[in-house]
Amino acid sequence: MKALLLRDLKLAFRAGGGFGLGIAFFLIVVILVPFSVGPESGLLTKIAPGVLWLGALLACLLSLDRILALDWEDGTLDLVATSPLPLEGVVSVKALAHWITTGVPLVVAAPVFGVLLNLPPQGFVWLVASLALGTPALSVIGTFGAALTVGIKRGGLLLSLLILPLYVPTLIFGAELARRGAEGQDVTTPLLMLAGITFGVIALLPFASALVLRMNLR
Amino acid sequence: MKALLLRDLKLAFRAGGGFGLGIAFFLIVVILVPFSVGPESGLLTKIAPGVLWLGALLACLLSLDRILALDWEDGTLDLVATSPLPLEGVVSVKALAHWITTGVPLVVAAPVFGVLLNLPPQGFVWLVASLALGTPALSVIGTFGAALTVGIKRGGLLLSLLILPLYVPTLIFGAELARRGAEGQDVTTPLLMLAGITFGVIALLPFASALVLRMNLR
Amino acid sequence: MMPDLGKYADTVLSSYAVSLLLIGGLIWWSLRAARKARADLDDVEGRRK
Amino acid sequence: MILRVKDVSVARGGVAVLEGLSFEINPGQALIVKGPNGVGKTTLLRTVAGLQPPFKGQVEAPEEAVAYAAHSDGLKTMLSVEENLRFWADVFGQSDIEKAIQAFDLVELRSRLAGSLSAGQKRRLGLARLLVTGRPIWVLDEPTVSLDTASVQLFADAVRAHLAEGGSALLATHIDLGLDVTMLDVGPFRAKQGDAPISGYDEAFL
Amino acid sequence: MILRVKDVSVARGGVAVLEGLSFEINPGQALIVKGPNGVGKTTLLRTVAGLQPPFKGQVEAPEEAVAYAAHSDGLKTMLSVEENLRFWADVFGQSDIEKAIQAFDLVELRSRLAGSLSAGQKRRLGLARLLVTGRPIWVLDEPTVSLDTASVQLFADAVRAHLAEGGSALLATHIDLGLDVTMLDVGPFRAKQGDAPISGYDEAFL
Amino acid sequence: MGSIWEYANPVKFSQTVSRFLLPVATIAAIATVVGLIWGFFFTPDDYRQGATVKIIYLHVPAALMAINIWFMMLVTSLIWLVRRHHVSALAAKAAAPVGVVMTLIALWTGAVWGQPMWGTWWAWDPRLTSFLILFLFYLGYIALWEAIDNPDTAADLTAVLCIVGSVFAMLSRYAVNFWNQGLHQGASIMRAGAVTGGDTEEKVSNVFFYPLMMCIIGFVLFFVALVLLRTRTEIHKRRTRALLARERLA
Ligand code: HEM
Ligand SMILES: Nc1ncnc2c1ncn2[C@@H]1O[C@H](COP(=O)(O)OP(=O)(O)OP(=O)(O)O)[C@@H](O)[C@H]1O
Ligand SMILES: Nc1ncnc2c1ncn2[C@@H]1O[C@H](COP(=O)(O)OP(=O)(O)OP(=O)(O)O)[C@@H](O)[C@H]1O
Ligand SMILES: [Mg+2]
Ligand SMILES: [Mg+2]
Repeated sequence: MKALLLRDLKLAFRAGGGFGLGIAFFLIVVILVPFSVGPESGLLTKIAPGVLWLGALLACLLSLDRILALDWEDGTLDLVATSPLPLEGVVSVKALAHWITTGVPLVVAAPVFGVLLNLPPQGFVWLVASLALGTPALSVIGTFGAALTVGIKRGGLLLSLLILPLYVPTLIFGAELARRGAEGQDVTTPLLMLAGITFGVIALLPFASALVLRMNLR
Repeated sequence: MKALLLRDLKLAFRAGGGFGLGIAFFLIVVILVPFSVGPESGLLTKIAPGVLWLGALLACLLSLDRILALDWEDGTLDLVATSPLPLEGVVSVKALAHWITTGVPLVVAAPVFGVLLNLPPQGFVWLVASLALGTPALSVIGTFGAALTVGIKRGGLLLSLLILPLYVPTLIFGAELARRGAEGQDVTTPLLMLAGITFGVIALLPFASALVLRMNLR
Repeated sequence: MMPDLGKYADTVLSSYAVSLLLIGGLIWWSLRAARKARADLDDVEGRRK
Repeated sequence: MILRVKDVSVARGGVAVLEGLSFEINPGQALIVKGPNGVGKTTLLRTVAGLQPPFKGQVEAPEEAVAYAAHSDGLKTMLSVEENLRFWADVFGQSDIEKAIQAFDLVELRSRLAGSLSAGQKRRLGLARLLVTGRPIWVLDEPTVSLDTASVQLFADAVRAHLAEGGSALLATHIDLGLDVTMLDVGPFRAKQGDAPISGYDEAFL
Repeated sequence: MILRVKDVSVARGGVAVLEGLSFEINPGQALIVKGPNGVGKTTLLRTVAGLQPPFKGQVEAPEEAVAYAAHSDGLKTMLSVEENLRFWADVFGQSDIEKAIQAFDLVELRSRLAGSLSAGQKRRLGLARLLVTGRPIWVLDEPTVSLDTASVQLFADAVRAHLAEGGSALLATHIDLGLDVTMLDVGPFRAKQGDAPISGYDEAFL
Repeated sequence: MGSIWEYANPVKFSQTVSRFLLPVATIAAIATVVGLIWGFFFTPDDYRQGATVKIIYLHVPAALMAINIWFMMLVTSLIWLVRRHHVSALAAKAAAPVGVVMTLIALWTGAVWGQPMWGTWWAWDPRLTSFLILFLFYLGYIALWEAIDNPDTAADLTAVLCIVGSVFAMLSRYAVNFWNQGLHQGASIMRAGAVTGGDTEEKVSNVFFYPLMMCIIGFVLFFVALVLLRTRTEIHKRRTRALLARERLA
């Protein structure tokens, strides 16, 4: 297990930085938004929390096909499936590695990007909190999608299609949490819901992921 | 050349619909925006042209790695490079195939998505016009990026990073054209600029793409 | 016979038109697929005999 | 550690390809499967390795005893030879990778990235992986592809050593390995057309 | 249609691997390159095919005369055998694919998707591609990997027919093809370490 | 005799379908046509919504079917995963496109209706939004079926997707409700059915209710007929495939 995690992290760093690219994409989305909706700052302040969440979600999404596809192509998954490691553990470790290389940098970098979009000062804490709480759910759900589409060549776009509706609740509560935080409103409900979703999927979804992975390997 | 185009289209349809998935992703981005910035319709109307352009751009972007990577991995590119086809032609055909499978469906579907974001009625014509004029540029620029990163395993995220700054001018003028159209303002400048960019890249960029592709094959 | 739909004629008629079109399309597509599948099957089964 | 294959039929892509195969491999024994292209050797080996269920019959192998190797070796091009082996050793709970490096003459290549090896060198690394699994039953699909004569010899030595230690092996190959073991030509077991239940998952529809 | 290799050195990953090779292949002739794993056969063949420049010396081949085939055959798994061949025929401006289908015994597989073929069947399809290029000089890297004896025979026949028609061929292989042609052992041309210019692109820094 | 699992045998199922298809389709056609004609030609305009109320005869049945077809797929998926009856998996596959069409009809009629009633084609109302999400689920489900070659693997994977998707669809429903308070009508059919002559604003009065019921029955039967037909088509395709595979082993 530990070997798998370390190897995944090592590969993420070596293969041209799985680490930096997530943030880079996030940055680019954040930069493109003013270009596309116009630079008016009142408008930007209003949509800032939402855009940041959207950017984080897309950055996650784009890196999902790295989770399993490479290991599938070179036969590693076949071999891991015949190894002593339980597949439930394997998919959990994969999700964790994805979160460390994508989710964590996003959480750390988010405040900086908040500045770019005129996020009001009281919004930063909640932005970071919501991302820290929500991104693990994104990684775990994404791993499920990756396991579903692992046998499909260039399943990237299909993967996005399957995953995005699954991301909806996380996004709604996450963005709502960040927005209410920024506007100084009550945050209890979205906070609880977001936490509930995250812990729920961490506890349950790996079983579904292992199941579909096993089906795909057959 | 024709054989290459036909084969690319055939593959796009067979491999689970390269056709539909572009739109699907577009749809999903458009749906996620209200979830993240909130459902207020005045706000949505304001950002609608920008969001639609951003969605189209991302839908394009995500499918870029299909342009050359598959052909690289299975050795087709090596073999095509030793064939009588000129590489300039090959990259142009590849860009054309990408546009047909991604750009065209986006242009056709855009009005429907305009409705979802409360785009004002007079905006539809200009939205479609700007996309029809701008998406070929996105495909051609994207092909250049694909040629640049073709040797890199899972270069997807890197590709996005390299390509996005190149997409900025197209995005600015395209979104500006759509926005001015929606607000009933004068559209001459962005229209001319967008047309200029599109014809410029179509005329010149394939040479650069062929050049970097040749370098990558060496 | 035709009821007076007043100013909502477009609204109502377009709903009916598109819906019936979609349903009709679905039926047509299903029947065509059914016929084709049947023909293919008969073809193969005929060859077996 | 006995591998028993009892009256097994295997199917690929919904088509039974081999029928009624039975054999047994005891510790210290090896079996080489031969047969023309497309007869179903790969399918048989995947079934024995547990990667797909037999369409009929039983494969009896001890739990966690089989090491499978095919063309795709699960090598990461961005890791060095040593890191690749170390990873698989960890996954299989082993610690010694030196023996494997020695056995397949990888000493000089140990810190090279796997992606920069030649076809045959990659293959040697893929085979070295077998030694770090510590598994007694090897199931190998065309193990000597791309190997030169000297390397084939190294491989044959490794198999002999493995058998001598009480391991066993099931190999599919088209070339002569110079091993003195039982051969099984699967050609005669090719699934027949006709009334036999031909298909794996389509069976219910016949 | 003469292929001339004059005092060529080839480099891979910035390291010269073979040095001072010279040979000539005339129409109707074939040359088999032999040598241990990792000596540089693949690198040499890629150089001859024009996929990488020689590090030193010259490769003189007529324009658009070389057909290259390696492990990656450029086959699309989602196209049928026939569609794959038709595509390559179109690219190379040929029209007849029947000869190729016959020569490599693909008749029964013609409408199967390439992705569902066995290793050897895929290989046969990859080799059939050579016939639809209409090119006179074949440069083949380990063409018979995964092939059974009968298929190796088919391949040898195809090469003989090609030579008889005035074509020529450069092959790298580890096994005996039963072809009666010149052999070249590249082992002795292994680039020496030491004072010889070692590197391709780093040369300027020495 | 008499176990319903007998019909899980594809051949038996095909035969049974052939017997029932025509009657069911006929009744479905009659019910739908009668319901629609009744509703369109013989009901008065609503005092508030005017003639647009006639849209209800398409909108409501389609909306109900759209949700219930997904439920049916969920049930058949579970049956496939637990008991591995092929017909069950194929029925889910056959139902999905019908579900998509129903969703599209509900969305279209709703949008067209919204223009005069709410002054907008589309609003991010929770009901509307969750339908859009349902539409995405249908699309993903169908795309996954299409993308996988091995039909049994495809059945397995889509079944799991359907189950996991259902859970997330429920979550989304809740999330969307929390996120935006809507414009859309609450559910009132059931109440209206129970009370005769009640005419509080929210209720659908009897004049509209009976033809509406007729349409709903028609749509349900129409769905049954189509799914039977389409499932049989899928069975034929699989059988052809199996026979061809057998032939190929020459
Ligand atoms: C695209 C937009 C719309 C969607 C997706 C949609 C969806 C639905 C759904 C799912 C139902 C079934 C409710 C149930 O019985 O539980 C329903 C019923 C209904 N809808 Fe819509 N709707 C849309 C737009 C509209 C509009 C614009 C109106 C008119 C103002 C409308 C009027 C009604 C009415 C009157 C019912 C029957 C409610 C009842 O009494 O049960 N809908 N709609
Ligand atoms: N999806 C599929 N549909 C139909 N037939 C298939 C499919 N996949 C594989 N086959 C066939 O199954 C047979 C067995 O394939 P397998 O790979 O096991 O052969 P093999 O003995 O390993 O051959 P080789 O020596 O060429 O590697 C082949 O004839 C192949 O064409
Ligand atoms: N990026 C690289 N850096 C350093 N050395 C490399 C690199 N890539 C390849 N080499 C070395 O170059 C040599 C030549 O490789 P090549 O693939 O040409 O050998 P080959 O003769 O084809 O061997 P085989 O019979 O195993 O296929 C090998 O020793 C290989 O390890
Ligand atoms: Mg094989
Ligand atoms: Mg080589």
